[in-house]
Formats: sequence, structure tokens, C-alpha cells
Amino acid sequence: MKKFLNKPENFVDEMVEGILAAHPDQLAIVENDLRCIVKAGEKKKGKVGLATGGGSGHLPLFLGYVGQGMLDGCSVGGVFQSPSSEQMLNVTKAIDAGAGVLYIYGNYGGDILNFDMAAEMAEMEDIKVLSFAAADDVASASRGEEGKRRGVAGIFFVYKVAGAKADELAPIEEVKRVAEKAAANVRTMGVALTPCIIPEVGKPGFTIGDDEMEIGMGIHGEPGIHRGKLKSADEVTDTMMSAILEDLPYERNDQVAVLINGLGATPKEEMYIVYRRMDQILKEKGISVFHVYVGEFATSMEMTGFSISLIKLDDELKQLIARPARTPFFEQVQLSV
Amino acid sequence: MKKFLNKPENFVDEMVEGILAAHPDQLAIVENDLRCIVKAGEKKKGKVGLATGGGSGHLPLFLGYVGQGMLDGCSVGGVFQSPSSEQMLNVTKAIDAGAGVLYIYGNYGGDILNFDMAAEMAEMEDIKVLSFAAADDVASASRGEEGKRRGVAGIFFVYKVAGAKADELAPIEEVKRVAEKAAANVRTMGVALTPCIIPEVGKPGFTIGDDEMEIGMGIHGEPGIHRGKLKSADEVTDTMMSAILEDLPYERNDQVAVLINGLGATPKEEMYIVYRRMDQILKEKGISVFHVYVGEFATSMEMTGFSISLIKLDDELKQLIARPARTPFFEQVQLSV
Amino acid sequence: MGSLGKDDIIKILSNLKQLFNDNKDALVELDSRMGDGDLGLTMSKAFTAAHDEMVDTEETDMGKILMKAGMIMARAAPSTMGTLMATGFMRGGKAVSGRKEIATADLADFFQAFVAGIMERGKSKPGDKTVVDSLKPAADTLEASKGEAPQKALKEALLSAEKGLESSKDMIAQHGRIAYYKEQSRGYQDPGATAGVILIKGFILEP
Amino acid sequence: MGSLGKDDIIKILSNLKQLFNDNKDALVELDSRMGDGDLGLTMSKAFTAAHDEMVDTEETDMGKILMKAGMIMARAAPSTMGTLMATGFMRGGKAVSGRKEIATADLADFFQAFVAGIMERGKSKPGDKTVVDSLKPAADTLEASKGEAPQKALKEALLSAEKGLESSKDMIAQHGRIAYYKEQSRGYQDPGATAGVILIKGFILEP
Ligand SMILES: Nc1ncnc2c1ncn2[C@@H]1O[C@H](COP(=O)(O)OP(=O)(O)O)[C@@H](O)[C@H]1O
Ligand SMILES: Nc1ncnc2c1ncn2[C@@H]1O[C@H](COP(=O)(O)OP(=O)(O)O)[C@@H](O)[C@H]1O
Ligand SMILES: [Mg+2]
Ligand SMILES: [Mg+2]
Ligand SMILES: [Mg+2]
Ligand SMILES: [Mg+2]
Repeated sequence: MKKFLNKPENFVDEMVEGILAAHPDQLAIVENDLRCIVKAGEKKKGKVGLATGGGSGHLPLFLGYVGQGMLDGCSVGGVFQSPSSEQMLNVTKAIDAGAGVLYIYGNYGGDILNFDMAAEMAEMEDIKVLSFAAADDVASASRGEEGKRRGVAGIFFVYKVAGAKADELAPIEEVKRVAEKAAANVRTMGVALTPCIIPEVGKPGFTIGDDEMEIGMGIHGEPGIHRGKLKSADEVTDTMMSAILEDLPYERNDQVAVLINGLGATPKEEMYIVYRRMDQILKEKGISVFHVYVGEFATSMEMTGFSISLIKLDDELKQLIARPARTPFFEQVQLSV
Repeated sequence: MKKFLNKPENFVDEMVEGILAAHPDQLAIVENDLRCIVKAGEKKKGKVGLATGGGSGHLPLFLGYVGQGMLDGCSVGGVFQSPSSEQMLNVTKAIDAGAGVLYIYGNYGGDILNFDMAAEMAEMEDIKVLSFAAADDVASASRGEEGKRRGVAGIFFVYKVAGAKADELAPIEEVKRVAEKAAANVRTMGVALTPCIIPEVGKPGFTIGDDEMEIGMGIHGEPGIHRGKLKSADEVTDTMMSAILEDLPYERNDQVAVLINGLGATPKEEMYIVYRRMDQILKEKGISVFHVYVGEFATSMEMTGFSISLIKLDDELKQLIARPARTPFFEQVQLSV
Repeated sequence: MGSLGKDDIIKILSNLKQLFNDNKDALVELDSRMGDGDLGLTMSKAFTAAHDEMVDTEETDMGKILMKAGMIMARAAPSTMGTLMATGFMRGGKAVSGRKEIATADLADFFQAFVAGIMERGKSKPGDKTVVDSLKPAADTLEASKGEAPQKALKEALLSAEKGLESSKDMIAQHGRIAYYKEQSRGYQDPGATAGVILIKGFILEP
Repeated sequence: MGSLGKDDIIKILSNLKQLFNDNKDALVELDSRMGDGDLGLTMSKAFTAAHDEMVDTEETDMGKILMKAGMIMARAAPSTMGTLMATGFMRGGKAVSGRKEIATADLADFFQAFVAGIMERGKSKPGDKTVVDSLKPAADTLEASKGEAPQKALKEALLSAEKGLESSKDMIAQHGRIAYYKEQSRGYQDPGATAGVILIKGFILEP
């Protein structure tokens, strides 16, 4: 295991300490618990609070989206582990500004159970809570079973849209509506070349041949839909794009935003080689592109691989995505629409 | 070699094609040459043009800093190879807006020779050119031989400061003065755990033991100052920080900005564990921190490792660093000073 | 004995701590095949915390002791099974709140509420290849054995749990990470259902 | 023959293309030890382009032919040695511009300007363990042999280049990637100086 670490069991806490030390004007903790992160500064009365949470090892997911124009709070679990319902509740109480709190998280068993428990507890404290689990990974369940899909990098768009809507002081039902609309229009597909190592485990979560790739692998190493010889960047992109395009489906004259997300070790050079091919495909299909995000948005520590997400935009979604945002991990100026 | 590639010999051109396709409103090429990148849109009359250039394989270096508040143009070489003087000249001609062009590049043999040639050619075309080679890598030559040092991630600060100054329509001598001042106050030190592979070569540029690290290794795998067993994150940070702090030196009551730069495969989680220790050291020394940048600013494709840069700020440098900027690879709002 | 007192409940928590510690590696191994391999750690963390924080409790209400144990688990081990166990103890405890002693009928109520809580929280039902498939048969056996002494009833419940586990092997997983393997999950032993059998075993105080 | 004509210059470019192709792997190997291993590729790319683009030139001014060859190299191979070779050809060509034929005295002027150009561009001097250490002795020998026939003078220059390469082995590198190795570079053969010897060899047209 070649990592810059002190004691593996302190990995998450030391990471959070570093983040808080680096960005003291942007992030804070509540209940003196390093696993309960909130946006620094005053909360805006009447604004719906947006909370997320999930396992560590995916930076900028999840806490990296707490900031202006995005989320208000995040509970932080161990590596690939759900945070506890108590931590979620503490974040919920801290960010509620009287308009209720919307939970947006990835569709994973442990997270769902804990957010459900937290929601029940919050209601007992008279905080209105609505919940929404993003499930954008096309590879993880077939059409018709969308509810079983895992949540992966596409959740970025859901955060972005919900964050912009909440900033308008929209009521919680409206914020949830746009979050759901964003999620309904996002599809993601990933590919991995190498595993990653959970510090406390000390060895890779799975093995894969020196010349192999796995298309559809999840961000914790969940099984994909095809393991085989590593193909060319264009061929890999073709396979992933056709699965995505067929799924929604995305059609001629649609407008989309694109997210190419690195899983950790894949260089940006390669991601742009992938985008080159995506651009050809989208042009061929008559699908126009509003904006392209390329970078690391949802990682698996040092895993090699990337994912592609498309979101189909209507005017409302486009306006919300275009809105400025600023977190320690993501900055965007107002995009011209 | 596990990379998402088509033909290795097309690596750079396809990467640039992807970048142009993804950010057509922000970047363009001149002379129909994919290796000659300029900022899209009208040039501002009377503004000093800022050009850089260098080998590929380091994204966001170098072309990633072309954009608002940063650079105007960049010539793009093969992987770890200088672009040609002719390409530099073409960029120079395209970005000159009557106020001359300042070259800012890293202190490497091939780049220096070519930028010098380009400067001579530009002068023959009546374009005033000044040049400046950043040389911030403390590990690459000892004190007293600063001029021999390699340029690494710290060049980001030089771009930032020069870009902000040029935006004020300052004369070229002034822009060069602040660039030099920034460079004189930046020190960087890196550490690597694994090599990277040049696509056309197909095998790692060096080998390193499974339990080894090399402190001071350059971004092309140049030798460092210490190869040994991988130490804890805190110990590695201590070693690097003491080399940096002693070099300028940085002293009690100084104010600095910090850059923690990932070389490619090292996760942000680990970089923040490193920053946690840096924060402790800086507090202990009585050095205050104006702003912290953590991310990938100057990479070596999929190399594992990171570098630390400190820049000592006076009021002028702080104001210039705080200025907003926007490129496809780097966005910053105005920081409060 | 016709019923369980506070010392018995603490002894059960101690048993469970011991059993899940002993079975840590085995559960890790099972969960590694198609899951993330943390189940052994989860269960031992959950029950170690529950025992250690409750062993000196002043509380005398059996229901509250069980509920509190659940709340401790939720904090200590927020993975799927940790949260489901926590839910089970909290709902089961609520069902027997006020009791100073626990008779077989109370045990039946406890486990019925326990399983119902898990099914509600996990949106799962028998046949989904989960912990429910070992615990539901056990709870139903207890329900049918209200007239018997607790230890006898629990031993019968253990047999039902084991039978449930056995029959779950042929099911296709519907929940959790193992469900990503779909058809391939048939034939594998569900780690959660296995943990369910161990849970019942922990309640048995006589050899 | 007392002087070199256009056909001879083209033949020299063809020789150099051939020689650097033949020595590609050897130069890569040398440059790999303490550099980035591209030198063989660089040199063969530079001279292949120079030859192929100049072979059918209409130009009759020897100086201009040599200058143009340099400009082609600058574009084709912008690494350190590529750029230094380009500089050498451009400066050397300028020194003999206007000539329709090249006598030994012109060769001496060409190589003097060639080396001076490299030293100026590279801010390097003899003793720095670079290409200068093989080319400067060769240029100086030509300077001292102006009275001799070109081929004879070039053969003597080659001997000087080889001697220069040999003595450069003990130097400590001051430029380029190899200089990062400081003291450790002593004892190693400089790849650029090696390429300098090959360059002189390419000018020799008689066996
Ligand atoms: N929705 C559910 N309802 C009931 N039991 C479930 C559910 N999902 C998973 N389980 C049980 O949990 C077990 C896995 O627990 P655990 O290892 O803690 O999960 P994870 O590590 O994925 O959070 C499975 O073997 C299964 O018995
Ligand atoms: N400043 C310099 N002046 C003269 N020669 C130099 C200089 N720097 C490097 N060289 C020569 O260039 C050779 C390396 O060339 P090359 O492989 O093209 O360099 P790089 O790959 O680093 O760009 C060295 O062996 C040395 O002879
Ligand atoms: Mg598990
Ligand atoms: Mg788990
Ligand atoms: Mg070289
Ligand atoms: Mg080179």
C-alpha cells in the first residue's frame, strides 16, 4: 500500500482536520464532531437546508460540495461506510433554517437506512425532512429497475440544481422537485482499470488483469457489466456512450451538460481524449452541449478509471446549472445561458 | 501500460482536440496548429501578452492556465518535450496587443533554448519580448545556485500574479517585475512514490521499490535528494517543510499562500492529511496563511506523489493573488484580502 | 426459570459480544465474496459497544435497556446490518417497555417487533435473501411457543433460524451489495442471515 | 576536390540522416542513463526532416541551404540538441552565405560560427560536458587546417572531435538533465558530445 498516511485508523479524521484547517472561512463542524460538516457562517433564514452524507474516500464527494450555491451540510462516514443517523441528525439540526431540510444522497443500502432513521428522528424534533436518493449508474440495474441503481458522479448535477433552487428561497417541495427532475435526466457509466485500497484494510478490494478493464464497475468496486481486454479510448467511449444514450434515451435536438469524472489516478489528458470522442458522437447524433465539466468529482481514492455523465436539460435545469457556486472543491462563475 | 489511449503517437493532438471541443468559448488555436493555443475572443488593446509553453503530460500545466486573469497563449510540446520556437513565435504574434509579450516558462534546457530563439525571431518582427524562467524546485540545486533549479508547481503563483498585473494594463517591465517578485518568494519541494509512463515509450521512466519514496524527484522523474523507505505522511511533510522553510527562509510573522499539488494518482484525502501537518508546523513557526490551494496544478500524468509550494506575500503579491481568474482548469472568485 | 431478568439481558449482550468476536473473520470472509467484507467488523463493533456501554447501567426497565443497546449500535456501527440490528433492538425494546422481567411471550413480542422493524426499515420481505430469512422463522417459532420456558423456546427458534438460513441459500439477493450480482448470488450464503442465526444463539443462556 | 558543391552538401545531409538513423538506439541508450532517452529520436528526426525537405531544393547559395536545413530541424525536433543543431546550422550557414562552393576555409568559418552559436544559445563553454566538447576541438582543427583539402581537414577534425569526446567523459555535467546528477555524472559519456562526433563524421565524403 503506497499512500501518504499516518495511522490508517486516523485516515478520515486527519483528512477532515486538514480540510478544516485549509478552509476555515468556508467549512465548520457541529457538535465538536469531525464527521459533522456544515457551511461556515450565518445560515439564511427561510432557506431550505440541503444535506448529504456518505462514506469517505470519494473526495470531493461528499463534503466537498458544501458551500455557496450548493449544500449546507454533510455527515462523513468511514471509508466506503455510511455515517451514523445520529451524525446526520446533528447536521440536520444545525442547518435547518426553518424551511426544512432536504437529504440528497447516493442510493446505497447503509446510507438509505441511516438517512431514513435520521429523518424519523428529525421529525420528532419538528424539523421537516424530505429525502432523495440519486441513482444514476446505468450499469448497476437495467431499465425498468432504475430504483435499484447506485448513485455515482451524476449526483453532482443534482446538488448543483438543488443548491441553486434553494438559494432562490424556494419551498422544500420545489427544491425536491428540481432535484428529482435533474436526477431523472442524468445517466452515468463508469470504467475501471485498477482497484483502490482502503487504508485500514491495506490491500486492494478486487483484482483485475494487467491488460483488463471493467466497464460499469461501481465506485466501491461493485461488479460491472463487462470485464475484458482494455480497448482503445474511442472504443471504450463508444460502448459507454451507447449504453447511456439508449437509456434515457437522449435524442436528436436534445441539449445536455457533460461530466467526465476521473476516479482518481486517470490523468486529465486521457479524459480529454475521451471527450474528443464524445464530442464526435454527440455531434453525429445532433445533441448539443451546453457545458462540459472535466475533472475529479466523485473518486475512489487512487482507482484508475473514469465515468461519463450526461444530463438532459430543459430551460429550468439549464438556468440552475448555470448559477455560480463556490465550495473549497468546486468553483463556478455564472455561465452564460 | 494501463491508459485510455488510441494511437500513442496521437496522444497530444487528441488531448488538445478534446480540450478545444470541451471549451470552445474559452480557447482557440492559431495557424491551424493544435500546438498553438490562445485565449478565445478579442484581445485587449494595450495589454501585455503572457505566453507560456512546455511539454505535455502535466495538465493543467501549461495550457490550462490560458484564460481570464491568467495567460494569453501557450505552445504545446510533445510529452515532456519542448514545443518548437516556431510555435512559440506563432503564439507570440497572435497574442501581442501592442504592449509586448512576456514569456513565463519553467527552467528546463529545451524550453529555454526554444523560448530564446522565439524571442529573437519575435524581435525581428518588432514585437517586444521579455522572458522569465521559473525555478522553484528547492530539491534540484542548492542555495546559491537558485538559477539552476527546475521550475515546478510554484509557477502557478507566477502566472497568477503576472496575469492579474497584466490585466491592470501595466507596462511589460512592471508585469515582469511582479512575476520575478513572485518567483523570488516561491519555494517548492516534491515527493514521488511511483513513476509514470510516456505513451509513446510504453514503460515507466524509472523504477522505485514497492516500499520506497523519493523526496525531491522532478516532474519528469529527475533524481531527488533522498530515496528511502516510505515514511508516515507527517514525517514526509516535516522533511519537505523544513527544506522549504530554511531555503528562503520563511520566518515568524511572514504571511504565505500554500499550494499542495497532486502529481496525478495521489488522492485529495492524502493531500489534506499532509496539509493538516503543514498547518501545525506553520502555526508553530508563527507563519500565517492567506489562502490554501489543494488539487492538481502541475502533474506528471499518473505519477503518485505531491509537491508543496509556499509563497511569501507582501501586500502587492497578496492583492494580485486574490484577483479573480477563470480558465477551463482553474476558477477563482475575488478573495477577500 | 420462567423469565429473564436484567442480569440475564446483560449476559446475553456479553454472549453476543463474545460470539460476534469469535465469528468476526468468518463473517468478513462471507461478506467479502459479494459484499465489502465489513460485516464481521460491524457486528463485533456493534455488540462490543452495546455490551460495554450497558454493562453498568442503572436502568431496570428491560425494554429501555434493549432500546438503549440499539441506539448505541446505531452510533457505533452505521453499516447496513449495524443499522438494522439497531432498529431491531430499538423496536423490539419498545415492544417490551415497562417490563422488569422478560417471559417467553415477551421474547416473542420482542422478536416480532424486531423483525417487523427490520422489514420496514429495509423495505425487505421474506425471500429477499437477507437477515429477515433467518430471523423471521425464529420470531414465528417464538410466537408459537409462548407457553414454553424461554430457553426451550429459544432453542427451537435457533433451529428455525438455521433452517431459514439454509433455505435462503437458493434465493436471489434483492438488497445490498450482493444484489448487484443478481442471478449469480444464488447458491451463496447470505452473510446477514448468518449473523441472524448467531444473534439467536446469543440469547440462549443454557448449554 | 578542393571544395564542396551543392550535391556534396545534399550528400552530407543524406549521410547524416543515415548515420543518425543507424545510431538511433545507441544514442537513446546513452541518453537514457541520465537523461530522458530521446536523443536518438531527436537526431534522427532532425536530420531526416532536413534531408528530405532539402533534397530537391532549387537554392544554390550554400549558406542558405545550410540555414534552411537548420530551420527545418528547429521545427522537427525542438529538444535541446535539436534546437542546438538548428542554431548551429543557421549560424554556420549565415557565416558562409553567398558561397556557391565551400572550401576548407569556409568549412572552418561554418563550424566556428556553428559552435559559437551553440555556446551562445546554450550559455555553455568548453569543459561543461556538452556537445561543445567534441565540436569545438573539431572546429579549431578546421581553423588550423585552412590550407588543406576539405576531406583531409575533416578527417583531422574528426580525430579532434573523438579526442574531445574522450576527455569530456571525466567532466561534471553543467547543463541539461544529466546535470541534475552533479558529481555522479563524472565518468559517463555525454550523449550530445557523442552526437557531435557523428555530425563531423557525416561531413566526410571519402572513405
Ligand atoms: N434492505 C435490507 N433489508 C434487510 N436486510 C438487508 C438489507 N440490505 C442488506 N441486508 C442484509 O445486510 C447484510 C449486509 O450487511 P452489511 O455488511 O452491514 O452491509 P454493507 O456493508 O453493504 O453496509 C446482507 O447480507 C443482508 O442480509
Ligand atoms: N546548455 C547547453 N549547451 C550545450 N549543450 C547542451 C546544453 N544542454 C544540453 N546540452 C547537450 O544536449 C544533450 C542532450 O540533448 P537532448 O537529449 O536533446 O536534451 P533534452 O532531452 O533534455 O531536451 C546533452 O548531452 C548535452 O550534450
Ligand atoms: Mg458489508
Ligand atoms: Mg459496509
Ligand atoms: Mg534527452
Ligand atoms: Mg528531451
